[in-house]
This record gives sequence, structure tokens and C-alpha cells, in this order.
Amino acid sequence: MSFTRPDGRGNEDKRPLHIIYERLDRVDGSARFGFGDTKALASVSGPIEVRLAAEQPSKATFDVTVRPLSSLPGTESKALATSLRGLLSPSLILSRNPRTLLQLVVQSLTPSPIESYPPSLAAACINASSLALLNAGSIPMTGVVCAAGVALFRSTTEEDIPALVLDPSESESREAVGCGCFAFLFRTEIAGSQPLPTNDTPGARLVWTNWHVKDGTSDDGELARAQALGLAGAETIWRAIKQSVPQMDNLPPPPLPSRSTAGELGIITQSDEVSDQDMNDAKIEI
Amino acid sequence: MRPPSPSIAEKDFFFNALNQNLRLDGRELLEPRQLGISFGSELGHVECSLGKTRVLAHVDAKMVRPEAQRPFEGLITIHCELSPMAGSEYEPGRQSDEEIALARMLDKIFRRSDAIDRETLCIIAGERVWHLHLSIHALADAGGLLDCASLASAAALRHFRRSEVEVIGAREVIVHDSTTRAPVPLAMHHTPFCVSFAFYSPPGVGREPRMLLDPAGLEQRLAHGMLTLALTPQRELAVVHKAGGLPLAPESLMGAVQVAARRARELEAWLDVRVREDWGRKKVEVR
Amino acid sequence: MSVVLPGELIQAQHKNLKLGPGLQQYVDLQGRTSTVVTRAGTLEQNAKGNKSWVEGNSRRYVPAAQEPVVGIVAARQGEGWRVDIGSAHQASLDGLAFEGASRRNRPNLKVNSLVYARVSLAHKDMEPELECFDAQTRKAEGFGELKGGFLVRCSLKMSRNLLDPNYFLLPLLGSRFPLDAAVGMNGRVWLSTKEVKHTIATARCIEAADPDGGGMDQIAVKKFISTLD
Amino acid sequence: MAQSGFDRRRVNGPNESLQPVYDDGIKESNVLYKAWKPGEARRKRQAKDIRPICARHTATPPTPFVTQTVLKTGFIKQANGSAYIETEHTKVACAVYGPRQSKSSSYHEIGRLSVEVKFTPFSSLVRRVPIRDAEDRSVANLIQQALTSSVRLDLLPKSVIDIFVTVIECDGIESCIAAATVAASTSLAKAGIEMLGLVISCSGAVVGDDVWLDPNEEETQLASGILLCACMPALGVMTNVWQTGCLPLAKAFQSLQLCQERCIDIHQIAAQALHED
Amino acid sequence: MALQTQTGTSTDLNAQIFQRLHPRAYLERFIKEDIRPDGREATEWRDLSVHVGSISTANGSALVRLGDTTVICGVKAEIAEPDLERPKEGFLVPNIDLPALCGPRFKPGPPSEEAQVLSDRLASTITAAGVLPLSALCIHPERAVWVLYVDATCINYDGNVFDAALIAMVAALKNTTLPTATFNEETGRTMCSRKLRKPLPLECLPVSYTFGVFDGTTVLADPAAFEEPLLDTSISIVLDEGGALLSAGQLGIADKDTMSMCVSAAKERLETYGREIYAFLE
Repeated sequence: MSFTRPDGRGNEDKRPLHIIYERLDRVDGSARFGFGDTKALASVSGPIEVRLAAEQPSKATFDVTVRPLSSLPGTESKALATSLRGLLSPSLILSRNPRTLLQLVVQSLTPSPIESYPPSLAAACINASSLALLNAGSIPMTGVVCAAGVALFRSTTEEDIPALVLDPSESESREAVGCGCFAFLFRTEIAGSQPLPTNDTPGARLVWTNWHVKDGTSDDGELARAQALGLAGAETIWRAIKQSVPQMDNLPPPPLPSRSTAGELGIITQSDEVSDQDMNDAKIEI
Repeated sequence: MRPPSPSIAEKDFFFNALNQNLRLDGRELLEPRQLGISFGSELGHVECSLGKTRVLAHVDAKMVRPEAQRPFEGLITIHCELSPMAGSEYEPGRQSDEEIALARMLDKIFRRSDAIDRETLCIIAGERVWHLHLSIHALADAGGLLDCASLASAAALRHFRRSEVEVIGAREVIVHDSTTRAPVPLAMHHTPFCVSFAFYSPPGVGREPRMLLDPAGLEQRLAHGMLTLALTPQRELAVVHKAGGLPLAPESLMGAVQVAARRARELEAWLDVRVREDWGRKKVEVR
Repeated sequence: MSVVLPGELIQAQHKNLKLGPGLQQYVDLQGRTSTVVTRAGTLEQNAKGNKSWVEGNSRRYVPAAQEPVVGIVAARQGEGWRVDIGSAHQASLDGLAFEGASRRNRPNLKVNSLVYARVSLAHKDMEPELECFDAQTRKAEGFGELKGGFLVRCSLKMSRNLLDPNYFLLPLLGSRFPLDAAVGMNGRVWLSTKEVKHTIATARCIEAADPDGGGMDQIAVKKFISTLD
Repeated sequence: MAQSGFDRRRVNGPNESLQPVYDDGIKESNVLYKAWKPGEARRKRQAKDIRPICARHTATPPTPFVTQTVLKTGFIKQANGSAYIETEHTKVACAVYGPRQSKSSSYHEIGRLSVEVKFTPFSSLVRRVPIRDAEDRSVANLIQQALTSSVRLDLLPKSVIDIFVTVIECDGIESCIAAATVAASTSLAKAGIEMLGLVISCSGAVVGDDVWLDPNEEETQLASGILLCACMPALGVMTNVWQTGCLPLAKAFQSLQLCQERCIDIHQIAAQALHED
Repeated sequence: MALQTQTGTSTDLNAQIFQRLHPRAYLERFIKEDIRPDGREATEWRDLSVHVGSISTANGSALVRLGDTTVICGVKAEIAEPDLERPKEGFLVPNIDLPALCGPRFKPGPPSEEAQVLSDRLASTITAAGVLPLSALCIHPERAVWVLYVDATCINYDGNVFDAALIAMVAALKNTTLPTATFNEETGRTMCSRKLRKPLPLECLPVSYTFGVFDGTTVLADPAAFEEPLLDTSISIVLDEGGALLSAGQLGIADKDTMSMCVSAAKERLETYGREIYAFLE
């Protein structure tokens, strides 16, 4: 395929992944996930006390809030929050903590159009949520949900060979003929009929599809191919998440509050520690 | 859901320590917590930390028609909603008192104090102006949320640059991409910085309350009175806000203002260096 | 020892493998059992190899029977108290679940005071229950009201570390100044020292050594302590 | 004019939008009475006629004065009772849920009748911004007033009966309230709730010397006053009267009488609709 | 089907109580017999009817019935200034209301979460499918554009409101006419002429086909209100009038094959019935 991407990536290349456990002070788990500049931050609290009106007798109430980077959340945020709740629920064993609340907040860190979250940003929100849930470690899980965005381009010059690309940037998803997000639940199937798998990646099952094509396509295989590419992307994310687990512990020691070097009022510039460039200890690039 | 109130042990120990001029995190009475800042890849995206308190501020601009009564002025909207990410006491969909107080204070500090020159946001009088959206997201509230939010806001406003625009004829407007023409920083009249103090009534009568700069979580919750000052490095006061019933002598207030003024100068200098550093990095990228 | 994620299958080598936190067993239709991971962390095994669990960290306490906890009395309730132990539901503590307590002689706990107690009942459908004695011997065994001192919060893994007699921190601090501590599995540690500054130093060391906080090792903590005095 | 602002629970349009203005200066509504002068007769129907109810769905011969209203009951599957009424352009749907347990914690000796009215945004010529406004509430109050005394609420302690009305299209607000009242009472009957009688409602507009029954939007605008009456024809009692504008006493009484007479006819239709189900 | 064939009120009542207390078991028993509680087969659709133009106060309207599910949609056209960043584009503002009237689980008040999510899905489907180019709503660049408020109301809820509402919205748009409008630069006002009304230049007429997966295996087409809460997975396939895929949405665990199966089931339905949906008489 002669299609070339603006940033020079191959069709099946992701942007660099960022996984950072944020250790936000007032929640039970938090993490940031990014595909290049497309980033989201998620926090999880729970099981905590639930309001009586939302209490469920046989399982924990799972509450999801999604917030855009700019302005106020509208129906697009509510819709993504509802999808997140639906697609993450199969990965959670909510029945273990009845009459409690599991609270997930996802903060987009990337500007998005008012109408909707582009597929890669939605995928970043999903992956950040899974990381925050893993980081909280307080709700047992059946597996891990990972997601990736896919976009479809049709070349006008050549004879109709559509190009599917993984992890489209915002501008790519705007210009693409079609785009969407696919989320998969990675878990070992324990249903009796299947042989017990021995390889290291557990089986994946589709939990969310959100695929739109602008001019319509009568090619039945296109959706399946997009889904397969999404799965390939999600698999590498699953491995990256697994690699990141040791980072949940052990930050490098914080700089000692050495008053001598600080200003008169004790201002200590911590920027090097917090800024993105120097997060190497907590970041992996794949 | 509110966090449970501090235990008797914590409360007693805190006041014992205070009597010995000791703070729980080892700070001096007038020593602030560590500051941190990081910038996003686009302009106007800043995260600040003050100890464990963290706030994200984001500024963007959109062209709109001005209000009929003020055809020469741009618009500024501040969005500030607290989510449970900041703490489980902030419930989604319900406005808490803290949220209202925070939003009001930020409005006073940045909008009503005329921090930004709104006339420079005008493109064509009566036709087109810039509408700035400042969105504040509290990521973690471990005390001093307002100070951190105002610092993040100031940083985001300083960091932000809007696209250069060119007016051709009466109505045509060309917006230049940041790659063709350098974007323009906001014209700010002044940058107010917010500094908070906690006061504790001493045992015995007639003695002045003790004062702590930049109270953290437990310090803030056990405070008998709070004082928040927003002031510019040029020693102009933008906001004075006292909460809690504790009476203060004028000297205490003046003392606090002196400390805050010094702190504002420090913050200004620090922020200036940070923003310039980041801009230096970004310019290299643009080329 | 290997890193695992929820949904991964683990191979059970031992015949009578006992499963600890983070592992769950399923039996399929053919009667085969499989063991699946339910939380992220490292897969651990005891020396005998008959016990396995996933070591991870968490901040939120989910009550488990027999675990010691530090609680804050939230309210009086009938003959006893409701106690906040950091879990979703408050625990109940009976007025008679103390050493030497009788109908006429019950301890008098004030709201917001601290207790060191053991979880006597933990079930997902019931509110947790606490007791401040050993139910067999009816002896306090160190449980009861915690007077004075200070309360420090930490991650649950730090709690487990502090309860481990081989862990360096409390002995290290104890060698420098007299220190009383009651460690709860719920991420709460009660401290008491003669001098205020020693409590502050201890609290700061716990935070610095917490894998969820500073993550310092023994050498770094030693250096850190020397800056505090 | 729709001054919506940002509503985070809906898909939003621009901050401000205006109704189209036409070059002939005529409002879209003034079609029938374009060159009408005071004193002229009612157009298209007799003063005493109401707009047709029924007949489209039933084979029964039309009642005099009342020719073609659609009144259907039981069309909302999950409701305990429901009715749909259509009189030319006015279209109202109503559902009754209950009696169900009252959510309020305090004990009430008698049941409560709760009425909620909603207008669709496209129900009138000027778009209605979909936010509950004062009109929704005052219309709900009028319907509740008309119905309350007909229901045996004394038999339903601790309960609430929810009546939900959706106005799909409204051509004359008073007639619309009357239609909604008929629909609500029919729904209550359909739900099997014990009642003293069906409540029927009719409105009359005083235009010059005439009383025009069941006025449409345009006729309402010509009227010097409008009277709305609700009654239980089976018992010969009135349950609600409401009047706007300024009317001489004699005219008011005349309107009231005409409305009541017409209610008897509508009562027949409602009863028939219930029978036919 | 033992449940339905037995007669007598007490058995009916028992079946009703059984349905209410153990909805899952109730549905399972039907599915085992390869039939659904309302008598349909697994991939059978309910009857669909579309009526347009009955609301005189709207610029266009449609009433759609899908089985008992009834959705009415009205389009109101107003005039506004365009967004300065998109000076030649009008606005299309689709919303759906699920009033308390339409079913016992809905409450009066502002839109429920369900309604918000439905509105958003409808809006993004209509936008992504390119039903109406927003440039067609331009009256005068930068000064005046049409705003089409596409408001749907569900008046009878019996499941699968998304499919019914999408058809109602598209049909109402197809039924919509706009007066010719001219912007007067001197007065800054827009004048409309009543004589010339034009239909909207719709470029695509999408239809959605929704399926649910019950018990991980059984795919049910066009789920009814009773079935909806018992489904693990919901799948919506949107096709244009030629059968080309416009969007695929799915939430909940699904196999790879399930998706393609639903796409072909949707196409089959389109072949047998879909083409006449928007062929109504104006």
C-alpha cells in the first residue's frame, strides 16, 4: 500500500505509548495513558460508601464520569462514560463488594471537538481507566480491557485499495473516510470447551465497537479487518501494561527538602521531576 | 461523601506540635510546600502541584461575536468543576460549597480584577473577538486547592498564545497557523497570585493567633480561621477573603500581607523562568 | 516470582495449593480446575510451595477476618460503637468485646478516639465486626483504646511491611528513640513517642519508605533520618 | 426565539436562533382569518361546533356537532391506562401510572394525584425550548384541579397516581387543556381507578357577541375572553372553571352553559371509546 | 410454549408473576423453544410503519411505529448566525426525549442518562453518515444559516428506540421543507418567502438495525423492552439505502463472528423490507 501517513509512521505503527502511575493523593488508584500527544488521566476510588439511592444489594455500583479538557462535559462525555461503564464491567467482579461504590473519573488531557471524542482519545480513556483500576487493586478483576483506534483511508488515485491505519492522530481521524475504536477484554477463557491456553497473552474478546464510515462501504471484510488491526494494537498495549506493573511501586526518592538551596520562602523547583521529559523512570516507550 | 473528621489523637498532637513551632510535614511555620509545574505539548496546558495538591489548567480561544454592550472587548469564561478525582467529597453532578467558593474566587482573581486586557482580544469591533476559555481541573485536593488553582491558571494564561490574525478590508479575517506566524501571548495587566494562611486561636486570652502559611490537609481542616490573599508582585491586592470566625488584629493581617507580597514576588519570578524555558523548547520544535 | 495481570492463568504445581489474595479458582464443565489472577502484582509463593498469592499494593482497605486494624470511633451505637476502619462500610464494635468488660464495667470510648482492634467478622453481605480481645482467652493481647499519640496513614503494603518483624524501619527508628506503634492492616499506624519531633520524624520516614510514597530503601531512609535531627 | 445557552444534558445548537420572518408580514398562524373583521361569523364551522373528535377509528355514527375526533385508549403498552386524543391539529397523549407507592416518607391518609405536562418543542408555531416552564406547571395545575374531585383518593392511602401528559401539537391552549383533561380522565378510567365519574372539559371563546366553542389558536387571538370548564356530566357537577380576558357576566354564564352542553356530547364519545376497547 | 398455550386466568397470572420475578429464567424458557415472549423468532423484526407530515406546526415531521414502540419527530427551522469558525455551515440539532409518559421506569424532569446517550448516538450517527451537508443550510456566509432542531419524543416505549428514532429523524428531515430565505446586507436581516419552499438535499438515508445477544449465544433482532435489560451485548448496524455499512456499534462481550453475522442479518432485512422505509408518500 502506497499510502503514507503525515508523521511518517507505518500503517500499523502506534505513536509512542506513555504509561504513568500518577499517585494522585485523594483516590485509590490513578494513571495516565497516552498515544503520543493523545492522553487521558483516570482515577479510581472504591469500594467506598455509596449513597442509599444508588445502592445495589448484590453488587457494587460502578459510577463513571468523563471530563473533556476544555469547557464543560456535554452529552458526548456522558455517552463515553456510559460506554466505559458497559465495556469495563465485564472485567470487574462487582459482586464481591455489594452495597459499595466504585468511582471512576476520566479526565481527557487532549483537546477534542465538542461533538465527540476521536477514536484514539477514546482508546486512551479506556486504557487509562484499566490502568487506574489495576493500580487501585481493590476490586477483583477477571481481565484487563485494552483499546486502540483505527482509521480508514481510500486513495483516490489508485484502484480502490483501502488503507487501514492504527492509532490515528486527531487530524488523521478528521480526514479519514472511516474511523473507530475497538476495545477488547484480555482474559483466559475458562469455559469448559476451550483448551487451557499456555501462551502468555490471554485470549481477547471484543467488548466495544464504535465504527463509522463516511461514504458507506459494501465491503463486508473491511469491518473485520479494522477489528483485527485494533486487536493487534490492543495486544501490544496489554503487554505494555504488563511491563508497567512494577512501576506501581517505588518511585525514585524525592529530592530532600534541602532548605539551603531553596529560595527564601522554600520554593523548590520540582519541574524536572514532574515534567514529561523527565518522567523516564515511569514511562515506557514502545 | 465527606471524609471522617480527624481523630482526637491527631487533633491533640497537631496542637502540641504547633506549640513547639513544629508542623507535621517538617515545614517552618511560614514555609510553603514544594511547587511543581509541567507544560503540555500545546500552549495553555499546564499542570501545577503544591505538595500533593495538583491542578490542571487549560486555556483555549475561539472567535465569537462580542456582546452588544461591549463591542471592543473579548470574552473570558472560567470553567471550574470539581470531580471525585480531587477527593471523594466532591460528588459528580452536585455543586459543593467548595466548588462554588473556588469558582467565585478564581472569577474575582482573573476576571473581575481585569488581569487580562480584554480590548486586545478584539479583532473587529462589534464583529469578532476572541473568547477565552479557562478550564480548571482539580486532580488532587490535599489542601490549598485555591492557591494551586490560581497558580495553574496564571501559568496557563501566561503560557497560552493565540493565533495571529490579520484583518483584510472590513470583514475578512485570516487566521495564521502557528507554523507560519508566531502566535501571540495574551496581554495581561497583572498576574495575581493567591496565598493562603491558616490561623489557630492560642490557649489563654489576649494572645495573638498562630499563623501558618500554605496549610496542608489536616492543617486546613483543624484551622480556626483561614485568610486568602490574592495579590500581584507589584503589591496590588486583588482579593482578600477571610473565612472562619477567628478575630484577627490588624497587625496580624498586615503581617500576612507582607509575607504574601514576598511570596507573590517569588512565585512571579519562578513562573516567569519556567514559562520562558518551556517556550524556548517549543520554539525549537516549531522550526 | 513473576508479574501477572488479572485474567492470566497460573499453573498450579502443588497438589493442595492454597490460594491467597489475588487468585481465584474456577472449575469448568469437565471438572478441571484452573487458577486465574484477579489483580495486578507479582505472583508469590511460600517456601513450601503450597501457598500462592499475588502481592500488589492498594490504598483501600477491604476487611478480612483476623486482621488487626486501627479504627476511629465514628458514633455510639447501642451497647457499642460504629468505627471507621477505612473500608466502604463502618465496622461495629461491641461494648463487651474488651478484656474484662462486663455489663456494669464497659470501656468508655469517645467519638473520634482511636482503637486498635481485630476484625472478627468480614463478609461481603454483612457489616464488618471488630473485637478488642482474643475471643478464646478474653485477654486484650494489645488491643483496646489508643490514648494520645498520633495517627499516620500509609499504603496497605506499607502496613504489611511494618507488621513484618524483619522489616528494617521500626527497629531502625526504635534504636534512636523510644517508640510505641500499633500497626493496622488497614493502612493506619498509631505512633507514640516522648518527644513530638520524634513522632514527626517517624511519620515522615514511614511516608518516605512507603512503596506508594517515596519508596526509599534502608540506606536512603538512614540518610533521610540524619537530615531530620 | 430560542435562547438556549449550554445544556449539558442535550445536544446543543447555537446560543441564539430566531424564528423565520416572512416578507408578506403575515404570521404563519393568520391564515384562516386573514381579512376577518369584528362582527363577522366564524369561519369553517358553526360557533357551537367543536372540532371533530373520533370517528376515524370507530364505525359509530358521528354525534351532532362533534364529528371527527380521534380518541384512542390503551395505546401505551406499559402504562396502567393511556389515551390519545386528536382534534384536527391538537394532539395530546396521556398516560396513567399507578396507583403506586408514594416516594415521600410522610404518611398520607388519602392518595395524591400528580400531573406533569410536557409540550414537545415542535408543538407550537414558535419552538418551545425543552425546559420545564411556568406554562407547563399552570396547565398541569388546571388538569389536576379538574380531576382531583372525580377520583376516589380516599381509597388509596400512601399512594400516588401519576398522570403524564405530552402535548404533541397545540392549536389553541385552552382547547388543548380541555382535550388533555378528557384524555387524562379517560386514562384514569382505563387504568381501572375508582372514580365518581368521567371528567369532560370544553372551552369557549367570546368573540364579539358570539361564543365560539373549542377555539383554535387563531380564534383565541380574536377573543375578548375565554372560558374553560370541566365537569362530570354523569353527576351534573362542575370540577373546574377558569377564565381569561374580560367578559360580561351574562356572556360568561352563556359560555359556561354552552360548554356544559357540549361536554355531554363529548362524554358520550369518551364512554364509547372506553367501551370499545 | 407451555406457558402461553395453557388457558385460564390463574395460569396467566402465574406466568405474569413468573415473568416479573424471574425475567431471565422466563426468557430462557422461551429461547430454549426457539421463540420469543412476543411470538417472534430470534431474527424476526416487528412491524414498522412510517407516517410523515402530520404536525402542522413543524417544518417536517414523522411518526414511526416499530411494534409498540412509537416515536414522533418534528423538525423546526430557525435562523442563526453561523459559528465564526465554520461560517458556511448551518446547524443540525437532534435530540430525543424519553418522557415519563412512555414507560414506568422514566421520570419527569431533565433528560435521563439514557436519553442523553441516545441523543448523542443519534446525533453522531446522523453526522457521521452525512445525512445532510451542513453547507446546504447556509443562507449567507458568516451572517445567516438555518438551524434545524430535530426533536424526537418517544410516546410508547417497547424497546429498540434507537432504530425507531433514527428512522423518525431521517423521515422528518426528508419531509422537511424550508422557505427560500434571503439575507439583506443593509438591514442585516433575513427575509423568507412563503411561496417557494424547498425540500432538504439529503445525501444519505440511513437505517439502523439493532440486535442483542442473550446468554452469550442467542442473537435477537429488534429487542423489545422486556428483553433489553436481560441482554449482555447490544449491537447496532447502520446501513444506507444501498446496503453499504455506515456504522457499527457494539457494547458488551461479543465474538468476532457475531458482528459479521449481524451485518449480514441487517443486509438481509434491508433487502426484504428496508428499501421502502423512506419511500412514503409525502
